[in-house]
Amino acid sequence: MRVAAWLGRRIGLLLLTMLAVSFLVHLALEVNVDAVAVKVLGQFSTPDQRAAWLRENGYDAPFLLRYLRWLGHFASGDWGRSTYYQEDIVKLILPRLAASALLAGAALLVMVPLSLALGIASGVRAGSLTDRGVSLFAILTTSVPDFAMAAFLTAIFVLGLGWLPGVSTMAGGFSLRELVLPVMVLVLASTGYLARMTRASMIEVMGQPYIRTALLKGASPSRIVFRHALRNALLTPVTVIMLQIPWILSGVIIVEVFFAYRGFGTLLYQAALNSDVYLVEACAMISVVAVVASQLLADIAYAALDPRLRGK
Amino acid sequence: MKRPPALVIGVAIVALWLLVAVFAPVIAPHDPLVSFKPLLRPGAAAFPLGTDLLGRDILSRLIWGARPVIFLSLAATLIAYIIGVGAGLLAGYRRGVLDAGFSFIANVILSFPVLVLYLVVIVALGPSYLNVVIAVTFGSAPAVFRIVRAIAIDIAGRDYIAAAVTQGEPTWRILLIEILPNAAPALAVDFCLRLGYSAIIIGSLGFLGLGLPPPAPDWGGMVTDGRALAFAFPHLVIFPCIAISSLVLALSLIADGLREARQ
Amino acid sequence: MTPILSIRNLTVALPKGGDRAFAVEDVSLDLHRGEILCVVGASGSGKSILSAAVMGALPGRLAIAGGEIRLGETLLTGLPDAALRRIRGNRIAMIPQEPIAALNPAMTVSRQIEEVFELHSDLARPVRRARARDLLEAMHLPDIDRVAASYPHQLSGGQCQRIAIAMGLAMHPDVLIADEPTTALDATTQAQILKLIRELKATGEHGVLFITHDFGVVRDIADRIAVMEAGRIVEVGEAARVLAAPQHPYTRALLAAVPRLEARAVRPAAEAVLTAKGLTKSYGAKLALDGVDISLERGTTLAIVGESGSGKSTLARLLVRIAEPTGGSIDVGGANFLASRGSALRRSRRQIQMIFQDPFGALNPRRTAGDIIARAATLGGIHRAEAKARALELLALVGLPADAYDRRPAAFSGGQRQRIGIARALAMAPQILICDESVSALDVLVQAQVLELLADLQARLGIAILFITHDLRTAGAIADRIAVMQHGRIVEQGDAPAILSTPAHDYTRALVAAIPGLSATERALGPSIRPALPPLPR
Amino acid sequence: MKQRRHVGALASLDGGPLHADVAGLAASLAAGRLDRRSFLRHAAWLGTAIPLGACGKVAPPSNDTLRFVCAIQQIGDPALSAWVEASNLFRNSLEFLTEVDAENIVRPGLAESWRPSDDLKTWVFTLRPGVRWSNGDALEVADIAYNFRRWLAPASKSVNRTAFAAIERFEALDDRRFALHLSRPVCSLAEQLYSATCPILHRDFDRLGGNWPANPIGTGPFRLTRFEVGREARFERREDYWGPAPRLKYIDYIDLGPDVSTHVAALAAGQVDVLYRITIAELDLVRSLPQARLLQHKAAWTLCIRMKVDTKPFDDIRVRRAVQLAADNAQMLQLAYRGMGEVADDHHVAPFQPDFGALPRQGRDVAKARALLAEAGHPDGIDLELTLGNTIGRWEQDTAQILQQNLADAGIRVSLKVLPPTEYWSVWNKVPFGLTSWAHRPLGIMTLDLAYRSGSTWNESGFADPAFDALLDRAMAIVDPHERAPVMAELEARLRDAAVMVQPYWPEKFTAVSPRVRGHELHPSDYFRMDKVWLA
Repeated sequence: MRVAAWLGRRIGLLLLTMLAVSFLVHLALEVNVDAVAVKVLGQFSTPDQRAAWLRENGYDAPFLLRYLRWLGHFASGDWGRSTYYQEDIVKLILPRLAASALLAGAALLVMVPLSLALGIASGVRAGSLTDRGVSLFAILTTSVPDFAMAAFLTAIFVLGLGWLPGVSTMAGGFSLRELVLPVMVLVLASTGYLARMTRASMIEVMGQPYIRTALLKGASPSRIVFRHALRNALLTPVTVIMLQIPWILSGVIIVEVFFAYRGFGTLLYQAALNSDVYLVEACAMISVVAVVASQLLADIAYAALDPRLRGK
Repeated sequence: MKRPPALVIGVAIVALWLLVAVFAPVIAPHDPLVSFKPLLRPGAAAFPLGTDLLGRDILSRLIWGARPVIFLSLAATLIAYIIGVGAGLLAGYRRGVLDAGFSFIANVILSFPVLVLYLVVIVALGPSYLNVVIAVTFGSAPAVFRIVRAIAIDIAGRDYIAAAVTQGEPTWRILLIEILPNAAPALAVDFCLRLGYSAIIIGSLGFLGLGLPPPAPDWGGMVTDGRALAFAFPHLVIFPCIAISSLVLALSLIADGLREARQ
Repeated sequence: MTPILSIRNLTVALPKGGDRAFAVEDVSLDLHRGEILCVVGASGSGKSILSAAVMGALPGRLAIAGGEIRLGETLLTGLPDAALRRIRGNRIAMIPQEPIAALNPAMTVSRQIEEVFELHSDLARPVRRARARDLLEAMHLPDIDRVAASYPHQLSGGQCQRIAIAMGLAMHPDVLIADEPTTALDATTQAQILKLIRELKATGEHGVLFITHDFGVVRDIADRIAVMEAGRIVEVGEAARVLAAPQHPYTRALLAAVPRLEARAVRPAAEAVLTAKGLTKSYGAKLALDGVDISLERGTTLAIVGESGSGKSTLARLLVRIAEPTGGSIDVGGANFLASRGSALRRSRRQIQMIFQDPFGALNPRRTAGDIIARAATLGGIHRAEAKARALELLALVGLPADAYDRRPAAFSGGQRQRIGIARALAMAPQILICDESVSALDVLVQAQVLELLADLQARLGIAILFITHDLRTAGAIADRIAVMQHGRIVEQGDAPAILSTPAHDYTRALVAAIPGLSATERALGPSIRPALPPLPR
Repeated sequence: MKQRRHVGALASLDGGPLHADVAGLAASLAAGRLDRRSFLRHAAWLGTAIPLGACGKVAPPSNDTLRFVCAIQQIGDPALSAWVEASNLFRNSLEFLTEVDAENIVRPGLAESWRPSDDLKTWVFTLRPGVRWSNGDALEVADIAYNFRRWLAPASKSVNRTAFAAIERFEALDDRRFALHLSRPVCSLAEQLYSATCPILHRDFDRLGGNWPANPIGTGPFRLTRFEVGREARFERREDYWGPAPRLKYIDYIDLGPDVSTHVAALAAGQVDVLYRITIAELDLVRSLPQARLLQHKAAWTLCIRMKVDTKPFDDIRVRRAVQLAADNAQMLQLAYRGMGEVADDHHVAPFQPDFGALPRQGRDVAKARALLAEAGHPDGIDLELTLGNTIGRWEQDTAQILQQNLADAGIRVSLKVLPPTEYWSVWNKVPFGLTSWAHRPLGIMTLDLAYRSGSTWNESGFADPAFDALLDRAMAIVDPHERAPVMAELEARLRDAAVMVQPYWPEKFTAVSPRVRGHELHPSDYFRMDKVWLA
């Protein structure tokens, strides 16, 4: 019951956030009615054309009413039509989302074990050579912007060594080889940060009295790390991984644009470039859902891992 | 206080870039907007880092390019800090409805993936210097708010704050004199990281073609401009990449050094 | 009889740059089966390092620089880690200081006990579980099945300490090392744990190395006493002898600092400067304070005594208006304190000041001592130009040198910081001082000094003191009147001598009985327990 | 002697006598005033059959799929199409009355022959027999009539309305023949019928919704089976095609976004076979890649940095002249296009176009530009905003940046407004100061007619000059390019003196294909016929 109430409250908050987000996005993109018309009709369209277009599309109604109307449509699954792609947005977005989920999922699949392993290895022995190495790796990789990383890797692996394909359009269906570079960029961009988080968490946990208790019980170092420290040390990274999702999503946009990967990121980018207002709105809403849902998942994961929070 | 080497190196690099940015007109050997001879490789005496496709001196463009990157990220970060620190201190100390309201707004903004937020802001406002600053500020302020709020909540529970209350200290003094200085070390770390992060974002916007309009020498834009030629003329991409990475790296080093020095 | 544990000339080096070269220097001790050896000393005297050395688990940067430790026939010093691991938790076990923190939050307590068998025996899993359950039973824990399946956070500190002891006893160790095992516990719980340890000793199976700073506890359980100062043993001997006729001046000072359980002469009643009526505070559904009435008279001391969670700190915070009560009234100097706002409130606040428990958290680390005190003086109505002079005066009053003015809190010891806190409070020239556990975080010797300072100030300035403490002995030493709190209510209040000698309420009686070292006679306290440990798994 | 023999061997497409003007052309050829290629091109205009060159080895039809990187734009009504890229898609399914090969020689398309009258004002076309639409209908004169009707209707938004403004009447002669009656002579009519906007649509096109990708009926060798704007399009071989079977089974058009370096990377990785075009920026990269073959040719395509003559401040010719005089065309070519092309002279006719009329070059004169500006009331210089969209590559932006430097010398401060490519095309003929890329046209006169005739749909500068229009009409009636040249020179001079644009240079054109690709000929207009392409 308590869990249900907690979950209910969280989901309520999620919906409220979504509502606020939709209002903000709508406000940002559509409060200036004339600008909407200009974006759709081109900035050198005549005032008459704009007025006619606005009338036809119900823009003579007050902002709040338009917002509610849009919200109603959105909630009922009618997300409008993309002005750029000339297609129903729902139909347009779903395969793109799947493609991006694949990319982000693959990146997480590599990134999570790698960063946890690095973080643990360096956190167990703070100050060791491994630790310094990992720290250096982390600080270097997190300092290189995604696009620069992508450029470097392309130069090396595509143009230099010729090992990997330089674009990831998946034109001929799914291709693992095409996934390698985008995933590599995402992994390199985030692993360092996650590893550092894991390391900090590990160091903190290794200083806890119960680790000493385990030591004094006669437990071996490996047992101390894996049985006693790990689960407690994972609390922070797991949350951080979930909270990394918005960050990864941002990286996904850059990487998708760079490698022409046909995912959600390029869709949003094209929509933004071409002022496809409805599509931008839909994409923004979806990315916010992804973020908020990941936060919810983070909470759930945290509760699942930490018995202290269970049943409270 | 012992100075960690990371801090020293970081400060040195950042100071160097700051000097470069401030004294760009004096240092830059050429006008960054004037074409000379195209695609010279690095090494020529007049153009030590070579020239770009349009024959502009890369060194001068890097030097001038330090300005927008540093000043825009600095401006954006500072404004974000003013907003975030003010709201965070108040919310964390006062709690209650104010806190709930601020926190909700921060949550809403933070539920946008950063780049999505910037795209929406830039789409709504169009790309320009000012709008880049607005976009980055808009994204950073809630994050700063969250950090400051957490610190303020923590410090507000300390006994010395209770002592100040029992002495009848006015709220603004409690916020600015009792709480803020204690949050400063953590904020200094975050400030450096955020500054670097803003630089990355400004570069990324440039990469996406949403940054500064040409022909402004902007590091991200230089990378994009040179990308197609990078295979034959790697210097077009490598130098701006090194510039932005070194700046961000230096800021991370400072953050790291500060963190280390604090422990 | 050969000792079960023998320490010879043990020296543990500190890393360079410390305040001394050795954490433990040339220490020699013997421990026999069926004996409790108390190692007593102030914090930083090296007693915890000593116990860590015995366990072969010194913190990373420390190393044994000389001497040897022998467990029966086994030479522990120089033993490889794998061999030490077979001894730790098996032949030597540790009872930790903070029981809740010492248990893994992500494991059920049963699993944590079973792990000892897993490490040191070949018992099958169901057997291990049964053994763990037996151990819990032997520790007289209620509702064994629930407890066994619980996570540490679901249990109380006392329960966790019993579990930690059960874990230590699982393999019937030769030596039990108890490192301040009761410091973090309430008085009544402490009494129960001490009793348990005494009974363990009585089995004659184990030798107990008991580390503490509290002579009350020592008096209760020690067979022999070793006094440590700055890494050295300054005195060792039979408990009775050391307690009755301490040889070393340091031992004598320590003993003298323990407040005797006797009330001071009660000062005559005066007019009330602080009156609270029906004070109530609730946090949501939880009632932290439930209709508390108190009255504090000019120039006198009222002690509020209670265990953690009794609501005494909440009371303190309400009285100085750091928190607002849900109901009730507070009168300060005849004015309704709760009703005042703005500048009136600021004026009223000057009359009632607080001294906090934690000397480390009560001073803003970024400001100098002088700045802190001078600012308080300014707020107290003194002109800014004279504030510095006043601050220097106050520093002298609390016994700090003038050069303390420009130093930040980090440069001071706990006792000195507490003095700065007192000076800060006095800078506002209050009529009332609220002391919330103001000495409990200090070492015994320092505790005595600070209490003395407070009494002295009271005598000179005529301040009324509300003294909040968990320690009846301290209350007795300082208070004219005592109020006993439990579950957010005052269960009994009256003149200090009466409360201490003839407690009327059951809870007060239990508190009095739980005072360690009160007498050697057994007190009727819970069921008599005789640990019936499960057999050795060999 | 040799030439004469050739002329003697020529025949007309319909088997009738050669057009009267062919003799005149032959005389010019004999006199050396005309080269052989020019002669053949012009003879072809007049309905002369030109023998095909020797054909190389031709592969049999296979099941191969060719992957072609190309922007996939909205098509809708092909007659309205402004994009050559889009036309390259529908050219696989839709055919034209005539075809112009890579040598710029007009050849029969859906019309197997045509015969202009001696005054070039009446043209009779004969349709090829046995052509069937992909829906099974036979190609009829009614189809052609339908197309001309919709092109020329008063409400037509098609650029064809301007291009064929001379056509007064369409006349169906019998079930295979029709005649076009012109108000004035147009010698290049047959060649113009291969413009990107002239595909022959099925007579029911409008009745079926007027959206070609939704109902992709065509007579061509391939059938559209998938079409997603901004993503991909697929064409499949029509086994019932009337002509020689195409070698490829499928052609996949893939939109990889505007970034050409991404395209090159895809080619390098073997993910695609043909790139639509590469820009100057990728040249070195492609040369270094073993997985890529560079194709290179000269074409009359260019950038026009044009000013709208009816918008402030460009309504003042002194401002426009100042801009033109301050521009350094040679430097723009040198820096923005790395010298790979020819300097142009601000009149949009290339020296290598056959009808070029030689004109003394106009030099750069910054002092004069300044003086003109001051005279126009801008003694302290002037601030302008140049809008561009990088529609064919970032070198548009690069060129604009050099122009920006050039103009700064004369006190003209230009700020650049870079729009996304698609967004630029929605404003290209509206912005006061814009940089537009213009595709190749075989003849200079075609470009002038399209872009600078008063009121023409594509007249982005708003230039209007009746005298210019009259000269255009005159030039179009002259078949012999040698005789046309002086008129052209006059046109060019008028246009340049009106200072409607800076037209800096004629860039060379590049693309890259996989070494496996055979038979892919670069067409100067970028009009690709894919049915002769195969993979080795």
